[in-house]
Amino acid sequence: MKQMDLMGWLFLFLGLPLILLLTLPLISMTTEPSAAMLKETIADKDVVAAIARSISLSLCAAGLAFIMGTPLAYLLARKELPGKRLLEGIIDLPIMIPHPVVGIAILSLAGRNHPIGHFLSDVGIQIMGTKTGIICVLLFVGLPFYINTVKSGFDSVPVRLENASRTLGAGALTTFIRITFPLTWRHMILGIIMCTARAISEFGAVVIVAYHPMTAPVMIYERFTAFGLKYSQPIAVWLIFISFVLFVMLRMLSKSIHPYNR
Amino acid sequence: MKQMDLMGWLFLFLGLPLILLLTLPLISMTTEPSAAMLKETIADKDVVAAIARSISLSLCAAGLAFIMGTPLAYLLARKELPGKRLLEGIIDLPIMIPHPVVGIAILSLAGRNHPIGHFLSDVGIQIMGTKTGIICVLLFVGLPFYINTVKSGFDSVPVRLENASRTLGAGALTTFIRITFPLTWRHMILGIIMCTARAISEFGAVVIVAYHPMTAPVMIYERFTAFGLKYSQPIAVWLIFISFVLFVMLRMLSKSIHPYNR
Amino acid sequence: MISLHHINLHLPDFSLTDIHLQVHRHDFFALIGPTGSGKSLLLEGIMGIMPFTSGILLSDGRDITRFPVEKRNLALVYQDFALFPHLNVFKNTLYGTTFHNISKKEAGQRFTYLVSALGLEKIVHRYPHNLSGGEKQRVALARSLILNPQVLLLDEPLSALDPVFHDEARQLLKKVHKELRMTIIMVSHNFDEVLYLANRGAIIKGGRIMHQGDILSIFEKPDSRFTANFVGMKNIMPYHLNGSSLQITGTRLEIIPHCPPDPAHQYMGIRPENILFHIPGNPVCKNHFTGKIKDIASCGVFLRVQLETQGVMFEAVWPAAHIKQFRLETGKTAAFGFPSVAVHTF
Amino acid sequence: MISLHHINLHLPDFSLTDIHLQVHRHDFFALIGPTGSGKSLLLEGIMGIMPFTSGILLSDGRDITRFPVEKRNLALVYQDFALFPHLNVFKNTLYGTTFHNISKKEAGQRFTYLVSALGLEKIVHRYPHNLSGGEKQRVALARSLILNPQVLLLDEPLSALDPVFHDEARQLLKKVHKELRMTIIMVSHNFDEVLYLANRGAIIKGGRIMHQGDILSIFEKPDSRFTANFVGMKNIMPYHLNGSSLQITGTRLEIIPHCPPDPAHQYMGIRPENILFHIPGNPVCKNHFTGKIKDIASCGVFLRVQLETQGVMFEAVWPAAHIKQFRLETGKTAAFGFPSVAVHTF
Repeated sequence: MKQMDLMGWLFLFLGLPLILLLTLPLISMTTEPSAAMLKETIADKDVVAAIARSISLSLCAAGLAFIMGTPLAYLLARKELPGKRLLEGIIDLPIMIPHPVVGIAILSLAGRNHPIGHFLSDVGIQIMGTKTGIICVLLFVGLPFYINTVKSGFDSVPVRLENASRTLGAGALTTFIRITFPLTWRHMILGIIMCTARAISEFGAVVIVAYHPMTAPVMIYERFTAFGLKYSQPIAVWLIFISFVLFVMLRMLSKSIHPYNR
Repeated sequence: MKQMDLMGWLFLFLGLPLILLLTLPLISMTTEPSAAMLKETIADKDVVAAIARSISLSLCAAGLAFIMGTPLAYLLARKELPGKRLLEGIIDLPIMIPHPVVGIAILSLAGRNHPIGHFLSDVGIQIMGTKTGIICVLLFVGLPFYINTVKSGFDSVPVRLENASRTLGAGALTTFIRITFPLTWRHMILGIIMCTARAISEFGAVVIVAYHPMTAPVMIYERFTAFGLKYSQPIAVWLIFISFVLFVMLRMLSKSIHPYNR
Repeated sequence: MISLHHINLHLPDFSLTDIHLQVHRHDFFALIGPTGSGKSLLLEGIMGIMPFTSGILLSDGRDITRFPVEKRNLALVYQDFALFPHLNVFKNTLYGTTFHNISKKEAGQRFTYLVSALGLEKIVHRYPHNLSGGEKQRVALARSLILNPQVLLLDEPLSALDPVFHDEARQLLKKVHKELRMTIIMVSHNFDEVLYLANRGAIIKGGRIMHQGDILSIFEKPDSRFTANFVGMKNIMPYHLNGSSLQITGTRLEIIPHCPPDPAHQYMGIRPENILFHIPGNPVCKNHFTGKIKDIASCGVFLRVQLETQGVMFEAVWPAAHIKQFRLETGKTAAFGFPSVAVHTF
Repeated sequence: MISLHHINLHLPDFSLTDIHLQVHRHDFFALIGPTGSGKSLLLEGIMGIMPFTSGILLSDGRDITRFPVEKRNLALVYQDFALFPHLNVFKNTLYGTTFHNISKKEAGQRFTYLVSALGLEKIVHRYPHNLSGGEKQRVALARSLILNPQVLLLDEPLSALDPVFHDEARQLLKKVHKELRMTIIMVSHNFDEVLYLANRGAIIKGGRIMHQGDILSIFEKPDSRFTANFVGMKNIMPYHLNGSSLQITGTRLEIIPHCPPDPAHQYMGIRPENILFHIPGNPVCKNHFTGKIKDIASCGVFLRVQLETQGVMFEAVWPAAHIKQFRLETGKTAAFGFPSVAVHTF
């Protein structure tokens, strides 16, 4: 790390418009609604329900990412797999796919004339317009964030530590549980935060799969089109505020007492 | 890297549902439209215009990210800055903010009753319903992808190389141009790809700022709500296909002959 | 104890080829070679971390070639010690005991013994990031030794330590070997270290064993130019036989060997410390010359002297005392010689 | 040539404190100290990469304390050589010439000279990733030397090289110093290396200069326990004066020094190679003892012998030949001694 020099200040000046682009809109949005309007908005049962739904469904998706994505991330970090490059590409796909297309793709699968859709509907699983559908969409868009974060966590644990555990008599699974997991669970919390944040922010894919039950972003869009900017701002502010509190809490949890530095 | 063992196969089995979730919908979406429908769609001038608009505006945003974001990424990678942590947080913000909220925030700034909006409209810059507005939105959502990719590129160049260049008589800016840039331009190409991809996929923020001029994701959404799944699929397939070709071309460019390994 | 027969290990960019090794009980066996020679890979192969492609690995006569790592009852101490950062010294040391048939009581006894034997009393509750290099090494040893492994494998045990701690660490390893009567296989690229610690060893180069046997015999009778160079032999020159003496190729200088060389040999070498300064009045060596001093360079208490005679350069290491006493300096002439037993051919 | 006056450099977790140094023209000056002593930081300070907090840095009498790095006309060769990976050897070597007033012709001449002097002919078109450690070092030297810097700064020049190349690299540095008549400041933690290369030096510890002067005088007359340890002195023991002899504290053993010690001194030390095996028939040293051999350990051609007499342990380094000839082994007694000039106090 070096002190700022002349070039440093020049570079900062060049980047300044971007910093303003990122900060000014958010500042102006959060400062425009009056306290009364914010209070009135949070008293609206529909708003509270939509925000609660957004957060709970996003956490569900992150939970599924944790359960099924952790082993996948471990495989990608550690093992030789045929077609591993392809698998990594597949996991990064959701970042590259336009959001409405994600929704359309998931609906394509769920149609009654599609064999899988047929099967799903036979066992009573509905995608269109249901919480199940929303969770599918949120998992789809959030997964790369979870897996990439956790994979980099596994990458940061030297393989030598796992080998050392093996040489001391522990099996592969025991080694994962007693050595790898304790050294990476903080990355998993971070991955859950990233995945949840991405899921809460999703709109384009959700609105295709389920306009109702309404998530917070859909409600913000609806209020905007129906009543204009002024009536959508307070919900946006509340959604951001509540998500922010949630993430800070999760972060605190992961920074709780631990006796070693890494 | 290790061979697959029993645990490896167990972990793969656990992660299988996720791989299916990511691949099956895309496969079914891309295989459902008939060749005739795909041909008919690409003959539609509106569709071609929307896809061209999406790609060109996204590349514009990525170009701005390159010009203004590169110096910022260098600062973050190399220099001591007061409030650097805060700045890093600000740059990651767009990932965490719900997409319609991004649109609403940018419109909050552009309103005629806001001093900045007033100033912008005085100098003839319109945000609402214009290409300028769309570029702002796309830059907002794409920027973190560009900056984080390029920052990790700068991180991978040892500071010692820059110091060595200085000891040999080159100034700070010359060193950046002759040493740092040649060693990181591949990261910049990758950053541009990431930023463009994120911008092309944006829908929620764009639809708030500008329903018209229509970008491809907005058109897909419009066709879906107006005519149903079947009529939105072909545009989705074309958008993905064309973006894919674009990214492959950019990648090839960055992998063109270079005489050293890194 | 440990024996390897026809061992091969193929990786995309490196191979171990047809390795045979015999490590006896209570050996301190050194695998010696330059960086990239495959010596650490061989260690990982014996441990089971990198499975051998073919060949047989016997431990006490039992074929363990296909045993998983954790069933081999061998212990490997990594170069960087690989302590678990989230466990303190106490938990690191006891980690392996839960996976073996060791009773709580037995584990406790062994722990108490090792803590005092390795001097860990004061650091039992510390975490690895608060330990010095030497302390880490002792914890890593304790963690392995508590399991009573049949063989202890050490990967470059000194190279991660600050040079200041080398002496101490060497003595510790010697103590572990002697007092616990361990069988040890050590990887090293430093021949001094090996001379101090090991009794037997093998020279490895490019994934092949070049030479194997007693350390002293490797040191004194290297059998190839590579080994000769590696163990610090100098004055390596090609020769051809001229009657019973060795004539240095391209010159007229003749050297008298102790006994007729193997006809297959082509090179001779002499350790620089065996080239003696001829102190006036002392009896003369069989090979004696008068040469011009071309360079004198300090390397600690000793000086490295380059001597030229009849177009051949000899390198000798002489005590600084001689240089002072006899006022030797560059450009002067000096009489020197070496006994015929000091002449090695290969 | 280069002089530092009252130099301080404060970092959040380390400081250089009140450094004074004098490097003369054509010196090969060594900054010597253990890891973390601040010696590399001092080098970066002189180069201007880490600006000094206070103090004055003079180069040829000119105050360059506030000059930017690129205007100092010094050259720094990093430990890992820091070659530019995207430029071949040719372009790496010529990189600096465009930023100095060097004509194309002049640059070409210097390049041709350096290529032949440093033996780069065969690698001119290669890229750094295809070079061996020794080749990288030579390119890094050429890249700096082509600019005719006033002083060449070397950061641990041998530590990144395979030990096999150490000899070669040492000779190269010696050659650069002699033939190009360079002034060199080298950072090192290895005293043997310093003895071979440098003529003057300073011992640095915890960001402070402990001792400064001729390398031989530092080697022979260390002035603190730290320096003594660092230059390989052993047998360091506290004493108190008893008449004209030194009585080792806690024992009755008395040692006769060459001249009365400084009253402020508290410790004595003797190099292990100065403790001589008493060969029967030879004249006896002023200090002579009979002791029990407690341990004999090989360290190359020499053996490290621990001798106990009157409760004091002495460490001596004796040639293997003595051990063989006189059949010395652990448990036997041996007569030994050391001249009074070998006794140093500090």
